[in-house]
Amino acid sequence: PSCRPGRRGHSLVVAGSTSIQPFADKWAEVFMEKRPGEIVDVQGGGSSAGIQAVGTGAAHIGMSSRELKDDEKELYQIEVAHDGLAIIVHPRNPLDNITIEQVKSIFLGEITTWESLNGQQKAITVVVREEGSGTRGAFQELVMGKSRITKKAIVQDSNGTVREIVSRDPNAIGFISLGLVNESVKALALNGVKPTEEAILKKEYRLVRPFLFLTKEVPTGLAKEFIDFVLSDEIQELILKEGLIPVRRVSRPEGSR
Amino acid sequence: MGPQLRLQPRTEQKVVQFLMYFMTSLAVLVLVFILVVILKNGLPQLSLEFLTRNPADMGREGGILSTIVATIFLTFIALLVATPLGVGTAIYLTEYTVESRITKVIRFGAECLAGIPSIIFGLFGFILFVNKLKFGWSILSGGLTLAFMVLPTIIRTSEEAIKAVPQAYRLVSFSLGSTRWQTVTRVVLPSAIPGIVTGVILSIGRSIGETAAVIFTAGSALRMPTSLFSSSRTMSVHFYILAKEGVSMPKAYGTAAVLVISILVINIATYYLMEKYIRRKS
Amino acid sequence: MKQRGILVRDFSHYYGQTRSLNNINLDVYRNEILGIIGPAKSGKSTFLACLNRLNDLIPGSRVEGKILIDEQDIYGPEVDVVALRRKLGMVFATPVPLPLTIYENIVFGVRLLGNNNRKELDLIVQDSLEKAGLWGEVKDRLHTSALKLSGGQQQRLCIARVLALKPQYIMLDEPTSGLDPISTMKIEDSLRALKKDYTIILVTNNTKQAARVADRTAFFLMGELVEIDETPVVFTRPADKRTEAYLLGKFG
Amino acid sequence: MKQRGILVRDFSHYYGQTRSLNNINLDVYRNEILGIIGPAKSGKSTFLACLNRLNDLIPGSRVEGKILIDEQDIYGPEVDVVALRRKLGMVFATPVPLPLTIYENIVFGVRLLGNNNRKELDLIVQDSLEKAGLWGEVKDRLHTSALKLSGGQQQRLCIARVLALKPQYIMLDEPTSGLDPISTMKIEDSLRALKKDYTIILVTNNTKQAARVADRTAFFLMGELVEIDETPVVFTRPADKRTEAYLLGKFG
Amino acid sequence: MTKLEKNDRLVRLSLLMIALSAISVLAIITVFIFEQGTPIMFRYGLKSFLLGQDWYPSEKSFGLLPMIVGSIMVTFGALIIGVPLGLASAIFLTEFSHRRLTRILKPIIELLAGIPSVVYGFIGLMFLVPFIRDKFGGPGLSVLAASVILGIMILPTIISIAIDSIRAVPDSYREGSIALGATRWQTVRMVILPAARSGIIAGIILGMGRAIGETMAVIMVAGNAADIPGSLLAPVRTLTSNIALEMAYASGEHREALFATGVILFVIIMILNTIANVTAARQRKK
Ligand SMILES: Nc1ncnc2c1ncn2[C@@H]1O[C@H](COP(=O)(O)OP(=O)(O)OP(=O)(O)O)[C@@H](O)[C@H]1O
Ligand SMILES: Nc1ncnc2c1ncn2[C@@H]1O[C@H](COP(=O)(O)OP(=O)(O)OP(=O)(O)O)[C@@H](O)[C@H]1O
Ligand SMILES: [Mg+2]
Ligand SMILES: [Mg+2]
Repeated sequence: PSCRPGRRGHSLVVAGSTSIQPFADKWAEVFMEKRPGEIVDVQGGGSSAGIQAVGTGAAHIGMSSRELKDDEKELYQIEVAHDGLAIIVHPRNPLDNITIEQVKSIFLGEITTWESLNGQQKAITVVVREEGSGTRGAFQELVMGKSRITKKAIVQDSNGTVREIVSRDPNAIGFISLGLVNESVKALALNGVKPTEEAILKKEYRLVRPFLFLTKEVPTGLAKEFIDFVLSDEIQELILKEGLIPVRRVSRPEGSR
Repeated sequence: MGPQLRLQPRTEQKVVQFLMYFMTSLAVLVLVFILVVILKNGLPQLSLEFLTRNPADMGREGGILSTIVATIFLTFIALLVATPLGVGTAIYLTEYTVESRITKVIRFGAECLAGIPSIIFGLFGFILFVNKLKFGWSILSGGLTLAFMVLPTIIRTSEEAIKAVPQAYRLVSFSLGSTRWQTVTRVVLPSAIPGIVTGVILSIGRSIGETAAVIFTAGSALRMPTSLFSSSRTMSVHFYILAKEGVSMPKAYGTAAVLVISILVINIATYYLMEKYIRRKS
Repeated sequence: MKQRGILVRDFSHYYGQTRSLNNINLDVYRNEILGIIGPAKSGKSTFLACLNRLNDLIPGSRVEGKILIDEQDIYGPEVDVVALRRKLGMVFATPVPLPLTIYENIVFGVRLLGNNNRKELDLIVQDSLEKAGLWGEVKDRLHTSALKLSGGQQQRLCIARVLALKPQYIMLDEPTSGLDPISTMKIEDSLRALKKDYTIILVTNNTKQAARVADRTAFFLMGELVEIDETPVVFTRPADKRTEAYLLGKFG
Repeated sequence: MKQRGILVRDFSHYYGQTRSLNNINLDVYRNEILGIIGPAKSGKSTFLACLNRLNDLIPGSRVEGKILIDEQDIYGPEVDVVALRRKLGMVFATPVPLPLTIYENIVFGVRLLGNNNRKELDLIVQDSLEKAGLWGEVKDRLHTSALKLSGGQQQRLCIARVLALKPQYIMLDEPTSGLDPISTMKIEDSLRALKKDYTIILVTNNTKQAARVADRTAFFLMGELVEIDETPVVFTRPADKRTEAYLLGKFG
Repeated sequence: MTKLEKNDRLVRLSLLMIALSAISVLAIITVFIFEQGTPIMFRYGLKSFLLGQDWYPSEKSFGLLPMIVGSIMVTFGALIIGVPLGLASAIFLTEFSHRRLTRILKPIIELLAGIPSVVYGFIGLMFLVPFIRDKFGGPGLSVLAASVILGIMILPTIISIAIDSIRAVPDSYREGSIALGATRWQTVRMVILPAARSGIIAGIILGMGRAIGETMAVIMVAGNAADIPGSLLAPVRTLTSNIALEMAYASGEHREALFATGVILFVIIMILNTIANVTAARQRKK
């Protein structure tokens, strides 16, 4: 999927963050099923590209997975979901809390054993997502900044696989979307804050980024309908199922991943 | 080994024989182990429901019907395209030409194609079918990619089957006044059919088991395919995702068992055919 | 003098670089049995393959000189090779029934022409099998596999299959090698009977067989035609030392 | 009467269900050449394979009865098969040089025993090649591939290779089929010369060859030993009709 | 020329067209992979691709050396495990085993060639990786795990090709050698193996190709760290896993770099194929 100029007319062009794109694709698909005749055209390009596209009118809705900078703030922003990151370890790992600096050192490859963290003289198995994935992008942005994740890290191409590996290796540490944490792994508290929905909504847990929809004006017409649709119970529930944190509380279904 | 250390030939023979026996057993045991693990854990998961219901909740619940359907569609398209091409090529190489630069090039092409890793086929199918021809991630893209992948298998087995037809049959047929095409259709192909079928069946097995090439061309959407252009998840891809992401081990084993059993049935059928028609002849 | 059916003139044959027939000159008369004898690899089979152009099938096969059959240059540009092969029926050393029924083996060549008239085919089958002396033995199992026949029966089936084509010439390549005495006799008898309707070329590695059935005998050695003459002459007063040595079993 | 080297008693051989040798009884005397003649598939090669137990290699091969060689029951439990095969050197119908040099072909069997003494090997090579009548032709290219020799030379190489083993018996299976007259003669000459040191069994499809070189001749037909006697007797006054028919070329 | 012969010409021509399909498929694949993969290689310089050690596509750093080394390491490891086992099995099954045993074992081995690679990977993940982690330390996902799994996966390839080439040695050699008093093993060692050598080598090279090209099983057990492994127990990433791992989200130059990985893989495989073809042809000529 490449970046084509937005088509006018009946189709609604949504463009921006590649992290949101796969989800937005899904939402658009469901939307178009419900509203035959309407076309929602979702494109990637990255958050900055999305912000720019709304500014120039190339897209009706922009998608950003980062907070807007000051000079971008004249756009209307709608939070549609949160993407939280949990730092996970094996359930038997005695460690419960970690600081963001420690996380950074571990993923930089500076701390290589558990000794300073939980007293065990075991080598740390660092597990990360692959280059290009939104989860890794978020982690890079929120934790690592400009520093590189260590080359020695084990790389897996899905959150499920990262969780699976951490759940099997007592010495492993990794990060996954918060929504995917289950009893097979332990999510660490960060600087003393447990990664709960509450903490996130209260902005106490720091490894979280918003999924924003942006418009130039107050949304109207098809754009408004689509945004409302995304904020509806149906889609917010879907959001939860897909590992994101909905902006509106809906009852959490059993066995969600 | 110096001459002093030399073993008696008969002792040496005994030692070597034992070593070989040991290593062969090891090889066979490892392979059998895999089979046993899959079947032992997978068979209890199998039920009519498992085979006739669609996966639910990312595969955690329900069965694998849609992945079976997708696998069948994909394989069918692959064979529909590859069989005529492969058999035609084999007929050309064996019956319609003498060894020449062209045959060498064609054969080299087939051999190389056979050696190309499936991931490369995946990349190629992704660029050509998914992107350039705009078939998207779909049954069609996946099927065509697989067709290219199994083409060399079909060429090679058909060629072997055709070559195994005794030359005397051809001489007799020609001496009774048939043209080449008559010889091919009335004498050679009927005798070679079991071998050709063998190649086709082997290709079915390969198509069913393929993951890397399929995941990039047919996608991994977990839903029942509705048209040639639906993105769909085959059994292998489904198993890969279930197993790797630890979605559900029981379902993973169940899927693996279906996968392995179908491939075993297919290979046993092939073996039986070869035993019955080809090896018996020679 | 008898009419000539086949004229071979200055004829050579090559498999790639190696020459397998060297400057052969001989005639075949109509309604005779021409015996061809010679040790292994002397070019006997190659010679037959040149007559019905079966050697076309072998890569690298090449000819020089001329062969005229019924006044037609068979290596000429306008030759209908398929028709030529029908005219010169060929029976191979090892009997090769096609993997079909007895009946289908015999009508194989007829069907190729598009004749599928059941009545006609039935007639052809019976007629050919009778001429090959096999009718009595197989008439009740025409529709069973030909592969189940004994070696001798298979060879007679092959002869019948050739007769079904209504050829003018019949070429047999060591047709009785490996057969038992009785089968051998039956086939030799058939050949003598067929002589009045066909011209027969019989390649044999059994010199005594040539002596028994051939009108004239040709002796091939290492791709050369050493001599050809009336059979009694070749066997009692051979013109060439090598013929004599071969007939005495000095080699071969 | 001459000493007996090999005694075959009530011996039968089967390939799976089919019997290929049926109740054979014969003796081989020391230092004689025993000729074995018979049409194709009559069991001649099988008989030789039974003598040196090469038939062990064929799945489904089975024997009944006894063969004693130098008073040892070769199918007995204590037999050293490898030693047996060294004692009975075997030359095959198609010459099969191993894909090695001439020299290495000849010393192949010697090296197997662990003898790698260069001087001894050189002597053995020269001696064997001389006995096989090949020394003169190849002495300058002992270290070139044996596959480049002509057919006749290859066959003599195979004989030399067997001689290098210092066997007591030499068995030859149609050693001159497909060879030219000269090579045939050379090999027949060698055989006559070798007789004084070895006991020779010569299977041949050329009856005249048996007549020329064999002291006694055995006639095999369809797995049976039809008759065995002094060569002149078999050829002039055969005891059995079938022998006579075969010698007259009635079949085969 | 008769009508039938004219038809035959037509048939020949159409069959030739079809026969060219195989070669044209190869050509199309080559063109597309190169078209997608080579521009970026030249933009950043071949050297930085082949010898660069850092793979951080988001920072425009595309060093493939760790993957190249990784592919070589696991392939070599696979050969160390697969070749002795495979050859021994092939020799045993053709020359030593009882015929009835061969008739049971050979089909089993052939059947297992059909088991999908994901299943091998899964078994590796479930049994081999924990075993290595517990017994030898490290994450378990490692060069060792990948080598063992690949070694097992190439067994059927090596065994069947070796069996074919051993069977292709004329029986007359076998008889000749045995008749000269050689034991079975002497015959194998001195006559059969030398005669079958090129075929066996071709089989090994094909097995090598299979190991280098294998993707899914390797992804599952290798750990995929884009770093040159310091030990057998360290995780490793191969060329194939590099592609499969990152293809899903890659765009722009990142995707081009993955195609460049494909180009390198393709070139390696073609070289191996050619060598295998040439050696196999040599055997056939004999
Ligand atoms: N297909 C072939 N390719 C190359 N050379 C061949 C081929 N067929 C026969 N030859 C060679 O041509 C020569 C004549 O062989 P041909 O088969 O005609 O002899 P023959 O007299 O029929 O022998 P036989 O009694 O063994 O049947 C031989 O040297 C043989 O090796
Ligand atoms: N390996 C085998 N397996 C099964 N049957 C065999 C085998 N070898 C030979 N036979 C059969 O055993 C019988 C005797 O064959 P053998 O080769 O001993 O005959 P021969 O007299 O040497 O014939 P030729 O003159 O053709 O060499 C034949 O009926 C043959 O078909
Ligand atoms: Mg011939
Ligand atoms: Mg024989």
